[in-house]
Amino acid sequence: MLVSVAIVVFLAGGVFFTFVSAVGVLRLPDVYTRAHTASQTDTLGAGLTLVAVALALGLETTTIKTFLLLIFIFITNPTAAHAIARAAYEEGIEPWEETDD
Amino acid sequence: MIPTTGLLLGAAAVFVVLAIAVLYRAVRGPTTQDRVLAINVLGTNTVVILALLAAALDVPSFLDIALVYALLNFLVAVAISKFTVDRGGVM
Amino acid sequence: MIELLATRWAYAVFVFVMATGLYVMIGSPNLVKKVIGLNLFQSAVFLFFVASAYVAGGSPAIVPSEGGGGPYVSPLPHVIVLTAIVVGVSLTAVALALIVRIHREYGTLDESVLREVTDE
Amino acid sequence: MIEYVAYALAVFVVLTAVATALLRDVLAAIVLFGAYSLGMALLYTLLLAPDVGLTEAVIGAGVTTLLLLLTIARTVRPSGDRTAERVDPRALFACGALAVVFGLTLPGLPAVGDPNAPIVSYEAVTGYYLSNSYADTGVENTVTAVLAAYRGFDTFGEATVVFGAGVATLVVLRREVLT
Repeated sequence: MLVSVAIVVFLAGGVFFTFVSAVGVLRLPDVYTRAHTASQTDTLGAGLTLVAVALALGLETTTIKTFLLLIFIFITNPTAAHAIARAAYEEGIEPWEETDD
Repeated sequence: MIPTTGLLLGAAAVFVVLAIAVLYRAVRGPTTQDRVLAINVLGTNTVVILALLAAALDVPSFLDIALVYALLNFLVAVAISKFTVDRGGVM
Repeated sequence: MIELLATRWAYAVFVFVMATGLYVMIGSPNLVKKVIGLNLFQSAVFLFFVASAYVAGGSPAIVPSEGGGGPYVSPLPHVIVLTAIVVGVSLTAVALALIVRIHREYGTLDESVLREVTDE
Repeated sequence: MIEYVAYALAVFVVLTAVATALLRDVLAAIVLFGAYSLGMALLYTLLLAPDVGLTEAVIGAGVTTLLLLLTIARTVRPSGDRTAERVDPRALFACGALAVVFGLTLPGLPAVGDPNAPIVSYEAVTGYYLSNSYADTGVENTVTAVLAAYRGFDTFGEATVVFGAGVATLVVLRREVLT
């Protein structure tokens, strides 16, 4: 029972943070702010959901793969966001400022 | 008892809907980097959907595919970033 | 109509994406876009094969050594699709190599411009 | 419940396909084609074909995208002011006619997941492979058993095709692309 409640809580948290990330990617003004929301909230959303999946699978050898996935996403997602933001900077895209709408 | 399987599948459906929403940014742009970023978010969503399906349908081999996806997602994002910049050096 | 789409959704997606791929191959003037259209067409056909092998409530075709279990999805369309995917990427590689070569010779990838250049 | 995931994925795949077709910037089309491949591989996995899903992810979203990017890096990409491609009415008519003809066959096909569909219920073929593959080849995964043992020569021919494609690519490019 406790495990079920924990699964529900983690799933709700994961869906919420992914929703925030989707809204951020859709609504924020330029690529740098979008990279910020994508790397932070998306990593958190994916992480919480994967914890829920690991709890749902229970104590098995395959659950190790879920934790590998978790660690992998925690490392690669911010790195990819950094690479994208760096590429945008090298392309010469100016950061958004409050004055230009 | 809380129906865990239904919840996991429902969460997977929500994630697909969010992926469709993020697709707007991938189509709209305006820059290539925006599109790559949207595809990166989509890829992370894909990994999570696969993990949810693995738990809901009780097919643990889907987790292997999720691992390959996670690798590939990172690779494609870095590769496109590198190819679009002339001077290289995105890392 | 709705009922037909609900039960045969994978085949409907197949028809739509296949038509889209064919449209890109015919309608787009850019040669690289044509190759992308070819890939769209291909994966739509793969979806048809995979959907025809699917059994609702089944499991993947991994039969434990002591037998039993099931129902299983049919493994044979999967085998054909695996072969076709690998052949398809070879095709894409050769097509893209030809495109790079065409660009080096004529300096353009636009279909109509290419036709004018080669007619001279 | 699972059919809602499937419907949402189907919508995703259709939207990405249309966006790929209509975007004028080739780089954007390639990026969206990568998203389309991801969705398609997810759909294959949902239809219980994990081997096909894995191959499509690696080859469709990985190798094909990288090949297209390499081509773009070596050639031009049209940079117009318009985002969307101009629609060609004649091509649209031809493809619409094809879609209508194929769409008319939909009622004749068995429903997706129907256990009585001939392709899954025909015991002499599918049933034979499912019940005998472990005894014949010692492999639990029937897809692998058929691919590598029952139809080994076919897979050998496939390897020959890949080798031929590699040779043809090198001949066409005269080894310059690898530098």
